[in-house]
This record gives sequence, C-alpha cells and structure tokens, in this order.
Amino acid sequence: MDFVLSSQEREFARDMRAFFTTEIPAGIRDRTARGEQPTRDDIVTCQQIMNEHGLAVPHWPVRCGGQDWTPIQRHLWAEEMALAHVPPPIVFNTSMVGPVIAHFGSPELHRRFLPPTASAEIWWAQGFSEPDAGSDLASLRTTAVRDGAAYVVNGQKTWTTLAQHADWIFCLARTDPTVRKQRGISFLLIDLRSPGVTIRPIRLLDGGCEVNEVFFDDVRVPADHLVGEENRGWTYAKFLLGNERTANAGIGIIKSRVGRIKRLAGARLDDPLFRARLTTLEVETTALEMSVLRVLDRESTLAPGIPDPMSSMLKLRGTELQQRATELLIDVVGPMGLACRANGAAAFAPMPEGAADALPTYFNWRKASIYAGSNEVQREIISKAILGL
Amino acid sequence: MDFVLSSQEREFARDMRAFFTTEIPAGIRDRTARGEQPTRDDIVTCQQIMNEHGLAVPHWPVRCGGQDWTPIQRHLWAEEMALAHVPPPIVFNTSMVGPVIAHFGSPELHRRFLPPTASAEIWWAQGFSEPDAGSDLASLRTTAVRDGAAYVVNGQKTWTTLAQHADWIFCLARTDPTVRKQRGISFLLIDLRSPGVTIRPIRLLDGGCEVNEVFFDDVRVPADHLVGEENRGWTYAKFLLGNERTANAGIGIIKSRVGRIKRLAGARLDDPLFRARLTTLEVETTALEMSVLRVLDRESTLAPGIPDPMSSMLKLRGTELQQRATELLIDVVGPMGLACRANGAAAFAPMPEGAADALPTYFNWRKASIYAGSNEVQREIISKAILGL
Amino acid sequence: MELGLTDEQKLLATTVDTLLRKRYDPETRHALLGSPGGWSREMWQRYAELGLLGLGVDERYGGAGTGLTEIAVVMETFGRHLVLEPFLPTVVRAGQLVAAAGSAAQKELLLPRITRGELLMAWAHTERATRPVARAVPAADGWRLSGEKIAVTGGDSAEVLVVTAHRPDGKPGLFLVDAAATRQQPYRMHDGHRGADIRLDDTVATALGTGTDVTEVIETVLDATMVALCAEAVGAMDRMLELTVGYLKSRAQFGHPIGTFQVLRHRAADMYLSLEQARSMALLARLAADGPSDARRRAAVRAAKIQVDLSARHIGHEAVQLHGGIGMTDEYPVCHYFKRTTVIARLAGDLDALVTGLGEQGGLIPAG
Amino acid sequence: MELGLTDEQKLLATTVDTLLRKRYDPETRHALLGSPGGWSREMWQRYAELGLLGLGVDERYGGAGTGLTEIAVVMETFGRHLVLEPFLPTVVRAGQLVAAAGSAAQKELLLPRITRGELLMAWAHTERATRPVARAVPAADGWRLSGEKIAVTGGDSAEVLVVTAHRPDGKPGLFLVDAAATRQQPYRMHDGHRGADIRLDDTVATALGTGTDVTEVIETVLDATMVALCAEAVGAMDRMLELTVGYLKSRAQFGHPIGTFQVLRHRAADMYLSLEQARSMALLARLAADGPSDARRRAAVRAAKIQVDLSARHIGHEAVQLHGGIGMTDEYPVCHYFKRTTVIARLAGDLDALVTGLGEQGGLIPAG
Repeated sequence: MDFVLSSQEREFARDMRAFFTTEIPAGIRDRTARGEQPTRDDIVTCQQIMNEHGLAVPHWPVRCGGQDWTPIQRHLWAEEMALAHVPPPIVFNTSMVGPVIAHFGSPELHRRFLPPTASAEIWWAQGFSEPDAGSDLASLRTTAVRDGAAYVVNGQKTWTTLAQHADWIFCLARTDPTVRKQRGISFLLIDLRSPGVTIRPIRLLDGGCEVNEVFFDDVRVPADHLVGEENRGWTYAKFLLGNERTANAGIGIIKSRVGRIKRLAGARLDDPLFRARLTTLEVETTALEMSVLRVLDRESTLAPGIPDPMSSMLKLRGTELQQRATELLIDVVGPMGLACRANGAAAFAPMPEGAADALPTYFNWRKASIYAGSNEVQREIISKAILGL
Repeated sequence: MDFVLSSQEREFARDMRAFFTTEIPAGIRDRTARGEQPTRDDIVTCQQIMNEHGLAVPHWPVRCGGQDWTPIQRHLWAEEMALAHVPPPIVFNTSMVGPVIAHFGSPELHRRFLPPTASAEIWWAQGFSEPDAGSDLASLRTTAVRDGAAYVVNGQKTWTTLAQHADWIFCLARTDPTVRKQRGISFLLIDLRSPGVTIRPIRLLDGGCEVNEVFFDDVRVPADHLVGEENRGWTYAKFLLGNERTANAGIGIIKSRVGRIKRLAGARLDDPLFRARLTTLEVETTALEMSVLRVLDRESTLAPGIPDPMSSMLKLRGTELQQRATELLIDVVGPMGLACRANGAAAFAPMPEGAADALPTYFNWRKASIYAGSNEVQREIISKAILGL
Repeated sequence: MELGLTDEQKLLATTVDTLLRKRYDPETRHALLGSPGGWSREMWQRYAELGLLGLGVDERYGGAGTGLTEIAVVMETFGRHLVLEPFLPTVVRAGQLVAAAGSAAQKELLLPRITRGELLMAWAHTERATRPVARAVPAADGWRLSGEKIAVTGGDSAEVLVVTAHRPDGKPGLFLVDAAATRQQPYRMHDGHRGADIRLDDTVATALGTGTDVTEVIETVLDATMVALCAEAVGAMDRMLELTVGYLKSRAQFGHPIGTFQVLRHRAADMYLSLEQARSMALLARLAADGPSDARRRAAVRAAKIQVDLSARHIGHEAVQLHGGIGMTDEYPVCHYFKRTTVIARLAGDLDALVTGLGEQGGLIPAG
Repeated sequence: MELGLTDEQKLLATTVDTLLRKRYDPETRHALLGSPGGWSREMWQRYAELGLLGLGVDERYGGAGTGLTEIAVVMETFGRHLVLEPFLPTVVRAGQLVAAAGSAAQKELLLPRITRGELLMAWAHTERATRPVARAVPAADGWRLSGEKIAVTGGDSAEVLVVTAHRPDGKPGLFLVDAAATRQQPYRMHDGHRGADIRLDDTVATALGTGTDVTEVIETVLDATMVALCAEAVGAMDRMLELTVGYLKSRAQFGHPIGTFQVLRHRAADMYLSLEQARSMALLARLAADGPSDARRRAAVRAAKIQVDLSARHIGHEAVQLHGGIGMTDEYPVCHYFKRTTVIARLAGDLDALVTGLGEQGGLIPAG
C-alpha cells in the first residue's frame, strides 16, 4: 500500500524503520513480537531512547520538544514503531497530559513537568472515569474544594490503566457543583504518593491487573497543580480526547497481529475458510488504513484538539478488526491454547508461539470496543455529527 | 430431523406427501419447483382440490370445516405442501378472514362467506395497512360512518397483496374517532366491485405488481357486513395476527429453496466458501425448525388468537434465513442471472434453471423483513414481552 | 501523499453533477428505462460535448489525454445519478482496449469517433461456464470467430465489438467484429442497463493490434473496469445513504420522526462506516491502477472490489429495510440504487471467487 | 413428538439447581478457583448422594440406568452455575467409555466407584498435531503405551485414565492406565477448569474391553461429549443473557436505566434469538444421540455444536460489551461465563472444521 506515499514519505518511513530496528534493543522487540506484554522497564527504556533522539513526543509543539512533522509523518512514525514491535511511549504522558500542559499549562508547569513527561521519568495515569459515570463522563463526582493554597480532593476514579506503574495522575474533579455538569470541572495534577491516595488493582478476565481503582480521601493538592483555569477542565479534556484522530484505529496493532498470524498459521493457511476470514480481515484493514490516510490528509486543515467526527468511524471499525485478529490466532494455536500458561504451566515439549497469549489477548481485547468512548457512543457521534440524525 | 416425530406423526406426514404429490397436478408443482410464480388459476385449482379433500382449512374450527388436528399435524401439512412445491391456499382466506368470521361472525356471515372462502370462490384481500400507518397500524385513518343500513367508507389502504386477483376485501376502518386509537376500529367486509372502490397496482423493485393501493371513495357497505361488534375490530385484528404462531418462520420455503440450490449448484458445491455458507444456513434453518417444533409443542396450551411472543423470534430469524437462501441462488446462476428474462429475453441455448428467477426473488424477498411486523418491531416485542426491558 | 482531486478534477465532478441534476432526475431516468433503447442519445451527445467520452483517450485522437482518475470521478457521479448510458462498455472497456492494444490505424479509425459520440462499442468477454469457449481461426483476410458471449453490457447497441477468443496457439486474443455480422439476443438487465448475448458463427473479424499476447492488456482493462465499477458503486451507495437519512428525518411513526429511534440511527451509522470503507478502497484501487501492472496492483484492485461488494450488500439491504415498504417500490428511487449495486457486485467475479483468489495470492499484509 | 422433560427429569433439574443456588454462589466458586485442586470434593460427594454420578450407568453397577437426557439436564444446570467439578471427564467421557466398551469385570471394578464418588477418571484423547501419535504395543501382561496427550480435562485429578492410542494394526484402541504411572503437567485452563498434559513412556496399560474396533465407541462418546457441552453452553448462555438483562435494568447512564436505550434492547433481543437457536439445537442433538449411531445422528450433533459455537460467540461478546467495563472484571460473574463458552467452542473441533466436515457429509437438508 505504500505506493500511495510520496517518495519523501517512503524515505521517512524507511528512516523510522531503521531507527526502531537498530536503536531499540532486539530483546524487547522480540518479546513483544512473540506476544509478551512489555514490562515497565521495557516501556521506559524505549521511551528514553526515543526521547534521546527527539522521537518520543513528535506531535508536541516544537517549542516543547516536538517535531515539525506532517500528520502522515506522525502516522508513519507510529506505524513503523508497531511493525517493529516497539512498545510505544506511555500514552498518558505523550498523547494526553503532555499536550494539555503544553497548550494550557503555565510556563512553570512546562518547566516542571514537560521534560520528565517526555523522558518517562514521571509515569502518568489518567483519572477521568468514575464508577457511576461510564459513557456519561461529565457526570463525574470527584470533588476538589479550595482550601487556602490547596485543593482538597475526595472521590474515586476507576479503570485507571497501569496506575500501579504511575507516579502522578491527571484528574478531572468537580470544583463548582452549582453549574451545568460540564461547566464546573477542573483539570488537576496529583502526586500519587500524596497522603490519602489509595490504589486498588482490578483483576480482569484475562487474569491480569492492568486497571485500578484510585481513591482520594482528603488529598491535598497544591493549587498551582491546576492546569489552565479553574472550571475549564472539560474543555481541556475534550482537547485531549480530540487530539488523537487516528490512533484508535490501531492500524499498526492489526497489521502486526495479522502478520504474526500469517507467520504462525502454517497448514492452517491451507484451510479455505480460515484463509477467507483472514483475507477479508486484510481487506477491511487495508480499507481502514486508507480511511486513516484520508483523515490524515485533511488533518492539516484542523487546529489541535478539534475532533474529526470521522475519528469515530476509525475507532469503531478499528477496534472490531483488532478483536477479529485476536480471534484468528486462537484458531491457529488450537487446543494448546486452552491452558493458562501464565501460571507457570509448562508442557512436555516447547509450546507453539501464541499458545500462551492467544486466549488472554482475545479476552483482554474485548475492552477495545468499550474503552475510549464505547462503540455505541461512537455510533451516536456518527449519527448526530455526521449524518445529522 | 424427522426422528423427533412420533411414528404416527411420521405416518401423517407420509400421507400428506402422498396426497400432495398425487392429487395436485404435476404441471403446477413442477413450475413452482422451477421458481415460477403460480398463476391465480393455479392457486385456485390447488385450493379447490385441497378443499374437496377437507384439507384447505384444517385449522378452522371443526364445525366450520376444519380438522381436529394437533399443532404439529398442521405444521406437517404446511411443510409437506411446501416440499411438494404446492402453491398454498390463499392466506387471506384461510388464515386471516376465515378464522375471524368463524370465531366472531354471525351465523349469517358463516353461511354466506365460509364455504366460498374455503373453496376460493371468493378471493379475499387484506385491508389493514395505510400509507401513514406503517408499523403503527392502529393510527389508521380510513373511516366508516354509519348512514342508515350502511357504512360509508372513505380512505386508502396500501400494500394490498394480490388485490388484482381479489373479489372482496376485509378492512379495518375507524368508526369512532373520539376514543383511544385502538378502541374505535371496526372490521368490515367489502365487495371490491362496489362503486367508489379503485385499485391501483404498485410496481415493486422486481418488476412485478403483487401489491396495490385500494382507494375508498364514499363506498357504501351494508351494515351486516360488519364482523362482530362495532369498535371491536382491533381485537379481531390482533386475534388474526396472533393466530399464525409459526407460519412466518417459513421453514418450508427455506428448505425448498435450499433443496433447489443443492439440486442446481453443481460444481459450485465444491467451492468451500460457498458450501460453508450453505452449510451454515442449513444449520440455522434446522435450529429454527426445532424452535418451531418447540413452539408447536406448547401451542396446545394456548387458546386461538393468543400470540406466543416466541413467534417474533421465528418471524425474525425465519425471514433472515429466507433472504439468505435467495442470495445463494444468485451465486449459483452467475452472470446468466443478470438479464431480465421475464421480458421475453431469450438466450441462444437453454438457460440454466434459476437464471430467470434468482435475482427477482432476491429483490422481492427483501419484503420479508419488512412485512408482517417489521423485524425491528419484532425486536421491540422480544425485548419487552420476553426480556421485560 | 496525494489523495485529493486536483481543481480540474473537482470541476469535472461538479460539471457532470450539475448536468445530471438538471437533466437526469429520477422521472427522466424512469422514462428512459421504459424507452426502446433504454438510454438517452441526447445525453450521450452532451457527454461528448463535455469531453467525457474522450477521457482516457490520447489527445492526438481527440481525447483529453487524462488517466483513470477522471474516469473514476465521472463514474462516481454517474453512480449517484444511476446513469444508464453505455459509458462503461464504450469508453472504459472497449475504448481502453483499443487505446492499449490497437494499431495506429485502428486507433485512428475508432477513438476519434468514440470521443465525438459517434461510435458505440462493447467488449464481449464473459462466457457461460458450461459452453465451449469462443475460438478464433485465421483466414485469408483476417480471422473467423465462433462461440457465444453472455452478459455483454452495451452489446445491444454497440456497432463494433471487441471480442475475446482463444487463438489456435491457446492464448487469448482480442478481435474487432462488426456487430451487424453477429447474432444478438438483446435484453434489459435487472439494473436497467442494456446488454446482449452474442453469437459468432464463423464471423469475420480483425485482430486488435498486432501483439501476440494480450493477456496483459486484458488484465489491465479488467482492472480499469473494476476501478470504474468501484467508483460507480461508491456514488450509488453515497446516494443510498443520503436517501435513507433523508427518509429517516421525514418519515414519522408512533408520533416521532423515525430518525429519532436510536436503533435506526445506529444502523445508519453502520451504513456510513461501510460507505467510507468502500470509498477508501475505491480510492486505493484508482491509485493502484495508475501504477504498474503487477501483483500489488491486482491485489489492491481485487481487494477494493471485495470491500465494495461487502459494503454494497450491507448498504443495499439496510437502505431498503430502513425505508420499509416504500423502499420496495419501483416509483421511489432507492431500490434502483440497490439493484445497480447488486448487479455491480456480481460483475467481474463474485465475492467468494475474489476472496479465494486474493487469499491464494498471499493477501495484502505480509507475514511478520 | 416428545420434546419436553418428564416430571422426573424436571425434578432432577430443580434439585440440582436448588443445591447449586445454595452451595455454589459466585463467591464460593471464586474461592474454589484459587484453591489447590480447583473444585470441591464436598460438592462431589453431594452429587454422588443425589445420584448424579451414576447417570448413564446401568443399575446393576449402582447407577440410575437413565440416558443422555438426564446428563444433559444436569449439564445445563451446571452451565448456569459454572460448576467446576470434573463431571464431564469422569461421568460423561471416561464413564461412558467404560460403560460402552469395558469388560464386565472392568465395569464392575470402575463404575460403582464412579457412581459413589470414589473414583475420578478422564479420557486422554487429544494430541498435538505436530507430535507423533500415541502408540500401543502388546506386552506379555497387557499393553505398553507411549505418546503425549494434551488438554486432558480432569487429567490432573483422575486416578485412572482411558487413553486412546494406535494399535499395531493401525486401528485406534482404548486403554486403561493408572494415572500414577504417567507423567503429568497439570494446569488451570482459561475457564477455571483443571486439566493436564500427559506423557506415556512405555507405560503399562490394559485394553478397555475385548473388542478390536472401538471406532464406534469413540464416535458415540465424542457425540455424548458434544451433547453434554451443548447443554452446558446453553445453561451458561441463558445465565449470561439473564445477567445482561438484569444489568440493563439496573445500570443508569445519562439519567436513564441503560435498558431504556433502544439499541441495547434490540441487541438483547438478538442475544435471545441466538440463545433459543442454540437451545433448540442442543435439544435436537440430545434427541439424536438417543438414537442409532448413524450419519444422521452425527450430522445433528455436529450441527448442534456449530450452532452453539455461533451463538456462544455472539452472546459472549455482547454480554461483555453490554456490561461495559464491569463485564471485563474478574469480580463480576459475566466474564466467567464468557470464558467457559469460549473454551467450549474450542473443544471437540473448531468451527471451520465442523462446518467443512458437515458440508462434506452433505449437510442437513436434502437436494430437491
């Protein structure tokens, strides 16, 4: 498909490939390629290497360490990273809190937070979701009450991904309960070591604990850890969510999953039904990739933080295809995949690759159609914002 | 699948098969088997033969000419009829107006209408749907105003199937506009030769005109052509619609379509993808057939006219499978099927069977998920009546 | 990366769309459907005047000298208006065959007349699987062809046919045949387009060009056909969604516009997804077809046809369903779009064959 | 036509359901999942007391002398409660193999102990496609087996194994093996059930029964396994829909119970369709399995497994999706049902293989 790219773009992609496949340790990439989850150290190591080369936060403003790249270049950077099996930089740092601080934070916040955010010295968690506010994010109940030079925060966040690795959390909290629900929300930066913070892991169906509940019990947050203006947090959150117009399509994830299936499928590729399912998935993935390129092609006409309603389509179809790819791998590994090998269960002979991760990944990836705005919410957006229904 | 039947039931099915394959003219059955539409004469001929043997209206009350059969026997009668490619009796006569007259009509209406309704001397049309009342049937606007010994009927019916063949029409008309919409409706029998009746055919996407608009312009209907009580028509309509608990599954239609596809498919059956689609359709059809039998098995516990909410499931899945069968036949006939052979377009050599009817039937059968309560309405019923949502 | 249209290409789309909005409303089209020829000679002349019939034809033969992009732009607009004129058979198929394989004299003879709207052509290529293949034998004054061709779009009105036939050396050949010298069974197709079955009995023919191996040319023009059909289907699906959304907004049931029912809104959203996926692949196919004829191009074009077929089934079914009964009527436009996309999905190979073929070629995404 | 259950069978269902409601709530089950053996010896004894472990066993060996229907009734209830005890491997698989093929002495030795809950067994049948098949060679005192078996459900706790192995004459044989004489790699499966890979190295074995061809027995017990799995899956899917509907009624978003959103209601309706289709086929398979072992029975059982797999994918995906995040958590029951049905759908052949196999056998509906 790279014939749609210009020769400069193809060269850029080659440069990225060269960078990722030579500078990132082969051990980390090989493990990722085999379906293992990267460790905290793996992720930090990779982000630091990228950061040393100016490649950790290319989409930040140039004055904050970003690159003056086109949307397609940013896409190729992410794509080549995925195809080289490099664990991506911490999304909460580089795609979420970083751009918000860069666009709305004070010079003091810039100085203090942007460099360690880019270099992964600080690991951020996202504190948006709450138990009683799922798709209805703005109905959140966590409160922040000003008390002298601090806010006192009380409440509970949930689905906080990788909070067990995190040093800080950026939170939406209600600072004015008297106005319409979107109006009274502020955007706060909170040190997770503060007294009154409790993190409780949530075990998921795949056996892992990648998400957590985070409780705030009279947590005092210095008032200068407010980003931007008080009560404007909803605007910043929308900016943050509107920024990633094509990432949720997960083209790199799908392509590397399909590539892995093809590498491992062996005789299964001769089964016409299996192959037809795989081929159809490839066709729809290619269509989605082309849709991503169409969105990127017009992205330069949009200011940062303005969502493109077509992103809803990319998220919706992308997550469906990501999920379908996980299902095909189960068929490749067959009965060898039924045992929980994560618990140290071995076999008498070396297990085929994928046997340990096929089912857990399939289970885990059911999340994709739920998180980041459930696919039902995306259909609402499409029917209203695009079709005018 | 007949191993689920008792030996008596199997014998009954054999008897029906023998009747249909010996008493019904082979010419008619052969044409139906080849996918041709039966003519008016074909239908009347078949119904008359059945009626002479007491087999046209087995589900009517015994005192009105029906048979004292079990639900499963009625099902086997319909199933064997379909598998023998016999055009079924006029559904408007035998399943709709007949049972309503039999249950709610006066002795005078019985005498006058039931025999010719059973024998197809009268061909009935159904006058329920109106242009502005699709799924919301009760919002109908046709009015019947009492004037001496007659009702004066004004309004318009639509989607009136085969009205071009019909002698009489049974109609829902509003006789009291002052009460809640379901309350003021009456059930009238109207001679289509009455002054003021106009029938306008509606051409459908397959090129045929199986449905019509029927206009009533000051049509005088003798008051004794009211069935039952004035303003109770909605009750009778619900009785009528609730009576056919399993017919909309169309098991006989699907099985004969699948059987025909297998007879015609030839080398296409060696295509693993085609065969897998066919096999999956067979599995789901068998599941549906078993669901039909489960509904029949408990049908004896229900009074006539009481709907079984599971019927919604049979209609919904049945029409989907009927439609899928039409799609497979297109693949069997290939490019030969693209020409409208109905317009006298011949070919240089005999055309493969199905070439003339595959696409028209596929187009025409899109109706199945729209009529008789659209599949969306069926999902409403299931979610409310069965799941309590 | 250049995905957008140039200003000239956008102008072309607008010009054609404006003409069709004015002159090709559903009633006009409806009347054409029932007319003897089934399409408008007057419109054909207008297309000629606009230069549409010379798209893809070299300037030295009176054409515009442009590529497949312009053809796709026109086909997409034609798809939105369900144009019945035989643009695909004459300009895209036969015209491109002549342009690619014809001798200078043949091009000189045929292409200017196509461009000026004076000559209709068609490509007789498809055969019944169960009949003997069409064969060409050399004769003193050229060739003689025998065999039967089916589903020849535009074959009813074409004056000159390009016919694919097996040569004695076993390779496929392309031949020019005077349509009047053949026997024809003309018909209307289910989408309203006209076509014919064509019989050749020792019929006089001339070889198209002088090349001995036209496999590559056939492949290229089949790819161009698929690109054109994909574009047309996208136009038709786009309009089907537009009609459906419009209907949802205007039709009331149970006291509300049915477009307020969440189920219908979400199903319209899924139709949009299908449409955009098809649009993306039609674009990819067009970009690929502008490139060299290699496995990558063939894979992209076939993949596009697969996606378009999948999308067309989904959108066609849902467009009719969401319209309810009105969607089934010949009078209301939506079913005509559904019928056209149904036929498109069965032209140039059915879905099972395309998926199997693409899979056997290794698919689109490399093992890794 | 007899589709319903007898009063005795209904009583059996109620009795088992009542026991499990009392003694097998999600918290209890959750604790068992993490316990060393992974299931409850105490419950096993209760099943024995209720006579469940003797279902399908002849009365002369202490069993109930009933058929597959009773087993299906129990399995469906077990599915609703996600029972972890090794009923399927011991009672349905190994037990039925012994009952069908064992010698009188073997039955006498094994079946009463199974029935009383004193003996656990498992059938080691599945192998890795890439490893050499397990082989049996005769020895002076019986047989010696070598090979590797995988995904042996209940293989971790079974004391006696039935092992399928190739005999020197090329036919499959069934053998009894003391589990202690084998090497085992025990594990938890993704659905919480326990199993093992088992290695035989010239391991002492006794032929099960005296018959020389056990193909038919293997076929029959594989069919019984599928019938039991289909019933269990129906119970699990039934409960998943119940949980989902309950959640839709209780969870509020945007100020309304989410069950008032039409999209979610219709998707629940589609789940109901899938469930009832699976229920119907599970019933058909059970009725078929009570009949003679012929092509018709095999087709019905495989068709049921196909429908159950299709329904399980649909219902499992939707149950988790409609629950949102909570459906992903280990603490909330729905994902455990989803995991169990996911595993069931991968036992006894995957969907592609089942569909291809059934198609090659001619399907279910005759040509006509």
